[in-house]
Amino acid sequence: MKKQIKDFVIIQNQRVSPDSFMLRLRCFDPLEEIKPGQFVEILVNNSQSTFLRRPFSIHDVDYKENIISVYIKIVGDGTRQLAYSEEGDYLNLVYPLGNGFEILENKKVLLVGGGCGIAPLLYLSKKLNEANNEVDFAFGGKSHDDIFSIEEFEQEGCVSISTEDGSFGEKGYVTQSQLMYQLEEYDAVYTCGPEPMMKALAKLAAEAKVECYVSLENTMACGIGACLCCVTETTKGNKCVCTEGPVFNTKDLKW
Amino acid sequence: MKKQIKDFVIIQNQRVSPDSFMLRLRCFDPLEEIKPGQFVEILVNNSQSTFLRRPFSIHDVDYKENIISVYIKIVGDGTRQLAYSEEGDYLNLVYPLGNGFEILENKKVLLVGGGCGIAPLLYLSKKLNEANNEVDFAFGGKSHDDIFSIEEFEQEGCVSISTEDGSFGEKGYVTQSQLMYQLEEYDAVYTCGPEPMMKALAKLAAEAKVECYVSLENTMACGIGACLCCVTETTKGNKCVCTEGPVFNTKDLKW
Amino acid sequence: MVDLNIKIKDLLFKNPVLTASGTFGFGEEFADFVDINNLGGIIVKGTTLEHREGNPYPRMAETPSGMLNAVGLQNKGVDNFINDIYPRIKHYDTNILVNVSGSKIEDYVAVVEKLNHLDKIPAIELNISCPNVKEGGMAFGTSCASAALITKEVRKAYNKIIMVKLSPNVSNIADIAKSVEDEGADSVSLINTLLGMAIDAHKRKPVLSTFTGGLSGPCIKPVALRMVWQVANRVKIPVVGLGGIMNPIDAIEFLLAGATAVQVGTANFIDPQISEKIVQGIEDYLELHNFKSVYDIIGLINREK
Amino acid sequence: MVDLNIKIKDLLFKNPVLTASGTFGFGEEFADFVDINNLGGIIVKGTTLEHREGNPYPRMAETPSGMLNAVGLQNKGVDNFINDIYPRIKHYDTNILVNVSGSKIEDYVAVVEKLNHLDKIPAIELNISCPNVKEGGMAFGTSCASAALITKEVRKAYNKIIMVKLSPNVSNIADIAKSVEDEGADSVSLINTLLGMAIDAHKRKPVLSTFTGGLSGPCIKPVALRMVWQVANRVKIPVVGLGGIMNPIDAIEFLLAGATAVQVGTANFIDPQISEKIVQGIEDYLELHNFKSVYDIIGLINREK
Ligand SMILES: Cc1cc2nc3c(=O)[nH]c(=O)nc-3n(C[C@H](O)[C@H](O)[C@H](O)COP(=O)(O)OP(=O)(O)OC[C@H]3O[C@@H](n4cnc5c(N)ncnc54)[C@H](O)[C@@H]3O)c2cc1C
Ligand SMILES: Cc1cc2nc3c(=O)[nH]c(=O)nc-3n(C[C@H](O)[C@H](O)[C@H](O)COP(=O)(O)OP(=O)(O)OC[C@H]3O[C@@H](n4cnc5c(N)ncnc54)[C@H](O)[C@@H]3O)c2cc1C
Ligand SMILES: Cc1cc2nc3c(=O)[nH]c(=O)nc-3n(C[C@H](O)[C@H](O)[C@H](O)COP(=O)(O)O)c2cc1C
Ligand SMILES: Cc1cc2nc3c(=O)[nH]c(=O)nc-3n(C[C@H](O)[C@H](O)[C@H](O)COP(=O)(O)O)c2cc1C
Ligand code: FES
Ligand code: FES
Repeated sequence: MKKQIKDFVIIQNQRVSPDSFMLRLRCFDPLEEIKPGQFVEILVNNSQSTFLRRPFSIHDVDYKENIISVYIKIVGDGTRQLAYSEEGDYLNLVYPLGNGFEILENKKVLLVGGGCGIAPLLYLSKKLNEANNEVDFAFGGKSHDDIFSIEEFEQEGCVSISTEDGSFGEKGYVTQSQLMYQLEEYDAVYTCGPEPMMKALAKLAAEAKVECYVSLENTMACGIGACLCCVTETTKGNKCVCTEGPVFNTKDLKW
Repeated sequence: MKKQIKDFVIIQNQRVSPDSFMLRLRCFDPLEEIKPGQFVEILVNNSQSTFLRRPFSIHDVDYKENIISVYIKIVGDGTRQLAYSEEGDYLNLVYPLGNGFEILENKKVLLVGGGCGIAPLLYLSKKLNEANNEVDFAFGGKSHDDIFSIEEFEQEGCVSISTEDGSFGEKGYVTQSQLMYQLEEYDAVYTCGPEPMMKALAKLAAEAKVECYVSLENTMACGIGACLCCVTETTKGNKCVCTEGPVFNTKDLKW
Repeated sequence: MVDLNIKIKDLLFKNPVLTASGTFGFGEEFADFVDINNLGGIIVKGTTLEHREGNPYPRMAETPSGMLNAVGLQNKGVDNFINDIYPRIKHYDTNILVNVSGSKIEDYVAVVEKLNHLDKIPAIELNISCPNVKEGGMAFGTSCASAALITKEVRKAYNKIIMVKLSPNVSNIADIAKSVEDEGADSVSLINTLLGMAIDAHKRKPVLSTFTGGLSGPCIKPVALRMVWQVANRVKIPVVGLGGIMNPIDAIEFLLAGATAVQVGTANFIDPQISEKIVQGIEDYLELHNFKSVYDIIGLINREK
Repeated sequence: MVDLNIKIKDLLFKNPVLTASGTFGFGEEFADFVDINNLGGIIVKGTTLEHREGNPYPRMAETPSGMLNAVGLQNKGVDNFINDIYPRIKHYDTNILVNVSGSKIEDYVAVVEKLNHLDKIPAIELNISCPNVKEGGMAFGTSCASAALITKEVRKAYNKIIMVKLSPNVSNIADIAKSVEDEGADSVSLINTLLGMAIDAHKRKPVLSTFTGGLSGPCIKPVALRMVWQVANRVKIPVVGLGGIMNPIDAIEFLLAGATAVQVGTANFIDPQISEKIVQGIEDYLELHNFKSVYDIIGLINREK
């Protein structure tokens, strides 16, 4: 699909936890096919300190209603200002960006998400199920507040949860959870979350000889491969996370 | 009264015309005495291009309810953003600023306002009436849209109106209106509006040998006499409009 | 009908809007958003003799009304440009300029010698102002003598249009502009980024891997306008102005200050369609105010003084 | 309890927060908003030998995240300061510094000779960086030789603390800092404003009566931080950092970059209470992160490199 720049209208802004919310954004034109793992760059209106667009993963896509869902955690001025946006407001998006996840077929896969890294995994799991894979989820967060859309995820596969404070699921890091001892059972692991989590998981996956796809969240200026600000080191030199990623096979990364 | 910095709550934001609105702002503490002609500096939230505070005249004061009214014409990003503000929002004000108008006693005075320069004349007229003056008003604007609060003004004195397009009152500039031929009848003229209007009026008043007080609207950075950006040339050198004005007797100005 | 054409020496630009090096890739990155053929020109990413990996991540910091970058001239080298990229982009019906960078004068010369032969590259932009590399880069652009010397050597080796891109990190940019004009530069473009730094107070570390980086965006516009005005009043060759242009009005300010053309940089990141919108906006402005040609407003603030 | 004290030579400041010259009047203008006695110091408006009217209105233009001013050293002269203002402000329990400006070295010397005798003025800030006057001003601050010369002459005439305020409109600010250090400056403060310009595209005229003016506010913070870091790594005398400090975190960034103290300028216009809030914010930060003294974070980004 060609990259687009378009105004979307907010049809829902729902608080998910004290510091996160879900935006449902409707496009006026029919949405063309979006790949799981792709992201959008949102222009933040009316924030004095926010100059650049802000990148967010596509959480879910509803082609019938032309709706994209985006989960946003409030971490600074840009996300705070977006949190104030109201139903009926317009947001300007550049999308769909990035390569997206590779969709295997007829495999058993584990999707591991940490914090807002859980976001891209819903639409991914739907596409994986369509391609006849067996999907399991392992989610981690600091507390219950970081875990969201569980009902939707449970329709796509079996979900296990870890939280650092034990307020939901197992207590501890997701990379220390039960599932990590059975990685060999999977054909591939897909993950998105904080870098330390992804690095730990990449190591476990390598030990278990399982393919591991990670979605990186390097800071970006342009999101379309023009500025070369978002690079990550790979075995083939620096690559742009915004166009040659955000998804990489960990064996290509210099981790 | 000491200068203050305080949050006010918006209790009303009323459209007056397609490009102007009236804000009624309530202070949580009792308002101390404000002089007519004084102004406030409002911090504009959430406007990317507005860095400095914006000065506005005090249109009216309600000491019982602790309410200040401010009339705002939309001319740029700062005023546009303020126009979006809603009842219940807070605005941060530095106030009351400037010297204010001198209040004569037992005199006959003419108050001439052009466009948003009409704003400070309501509270001024109330104070003049309290001091037993006879007050007449002459207002000018491009069109009917520029004239506001007429009912309130009519309670304070006799109002005559000129508009450039003739959509309200006499057609033409206020400085060409009937009243200008009778300036000798007044002991003083008080005026606020576009500089060309005030200069023309100052000339007429000088010819008629009537005291003329003008309220200037030089661009400001600080509003409290610290930056020396807002100066006007006077017979005694450059003076700060924000502290030594905004009101000047025209005989002191190098006009 | 308004005449948007401008000329640098004998090179015609269909309008005065170019895209700034390092902010527009090779044009291709924007093909989904802009009709490249409607631009006055594009200036491709800084190109060096050899392949370069640039600086380590993080390379970017957002700042008030701007950003810092420390990309450090990541590029695949001039041969890759000639063999891989040029064939893909040469069909564009606009002027394609190559931004030439390096650490040593010999390297610059070697690069321009290779570019001489490319039919569809009518001009180079000589980057003597990159603040993000250890050697060369900005160093050439901060003294009159070194700026003159490199211009002289490149002039000998390159027979098409040379635009020299000046550094704003200097005491007197007009003197430097004059010294490159004297050595045969056909145009100067300014400004490159201001050297800046960002610090993360929570981590107590610099944000960029290189500590310092180049500041761009609207925050630098006042400095850029001032320098363009100073330089335009000093040299006779056309001045190309840039720095913080976000919309048509900003671009017009540069023309009024004395620039013959403008470049749009960081703004492309925020609105990938902005370069084309600026062409349109300039046309609209000229029409609205009854100017016949871009040249009618170039340097107008001086003439009306 | 956190120790907020800092020292410049033998002069103690109760905390590292001063207010910048030209942005805080004589302190009195802020008396309704701030308890002046809680500040580390105040630096009063640029003072010259003779009374000056400054530049014509308009003197101010708002810019992205900042402003330009072209006040041009309007002040009533040093005698008026000594006779009228000093008696009114000398009771403040904080360090009052006079910012000294002029067109000729003799004038600077004449001013400081008069200030020598004022008990409650323990230091001067030597302004060799004002971009808004035709003669002198910034010219002194843009070459090592002239900066050294003026420092040397003033040093002979003034026997208390000299802080030299540096111009950012130079190629190498660290060299200039070094040359004033070598001539006996006790401290350097930086940065003064960047020279900029604003144009009104609708009127097709410059906004300022003087065309150019000095840029201040958050837009210049990245440049200021970079320069403070460069200078702090070059000189041994304490560096006072300023440029776009709007809140405690900004101030802490300057300390981390190597500044021993900071000045708050344009921010005073937007929040007249901000200087005192920054004192409090620095204290809170140090406490939160278990630092005992301001000195624990000065230059920390280098130490953790
Ligand atoms: C491809 C991609 C997909 C993303 N998807 C999501 C998503 O689905 N939901 C979501 O909530 N967030 C997502 N993010 C992160 C999101 O973009 C940032 O949280 C957001 O830009 C912060 O903006 P702000 O203005 O609120 O914070 P800022 O004020 O810009 O920053 C606040 C703090 O967060 C840090 N920070 C900001 N951006 C990043 C980053 N990219 N990596 C690490 N630290 C950062 C800053 O250093 C600062 O300390 C994604 C990022 C990328 C690159
Ligand atoms: C003492 C004082 C009292 C004022 N009282 C009122 C009032 O009661 N109601 C009201 O609507 N306005 C009043 N103004 C004017 C008001 O402050 C400006 O209209 C406002 O600051 C514009 O902000 P902005 O961000 O919308 O426009 P900007 O984007 O800042 O400016 C838009 C355009 O207006 C011009 N402009 C802005 N400010 C001024 C100015 N002060 N003088 C001339 N041109 C200017 C700019 O040059 C620009 O062309 C007053 C100004 C002063 C100094
Ligand atoms: C990410 C980035 C990369 C850049 N790379 C180059 C470059 O390779 N060569 C060059 O001459 N200028 C480079 N620049 C500078 C821009 O071309 C331009 O001079 C500067 O950004 C100021 O303009 P702006 O404010 O419109 O962006 C780069 C700027 C940015 C932001
Ligand atoms: C209106 C105004 C007047 C100034 N006057 C002086 C002055 O008289 N002497 C001086 O050394 N600096 C003067 N400055 C510069 C400031 O002291 C300071 O160096 C500069 O504004 C950068 O800091 P800031 O971004 O925090 O404002 C002035 C700045 C402004 C905005
Ligand atoms: S964000 Fe610009 S290249 Fe990736
Ligand atoms: S606005 Fe600063 S002195 Fe008047």
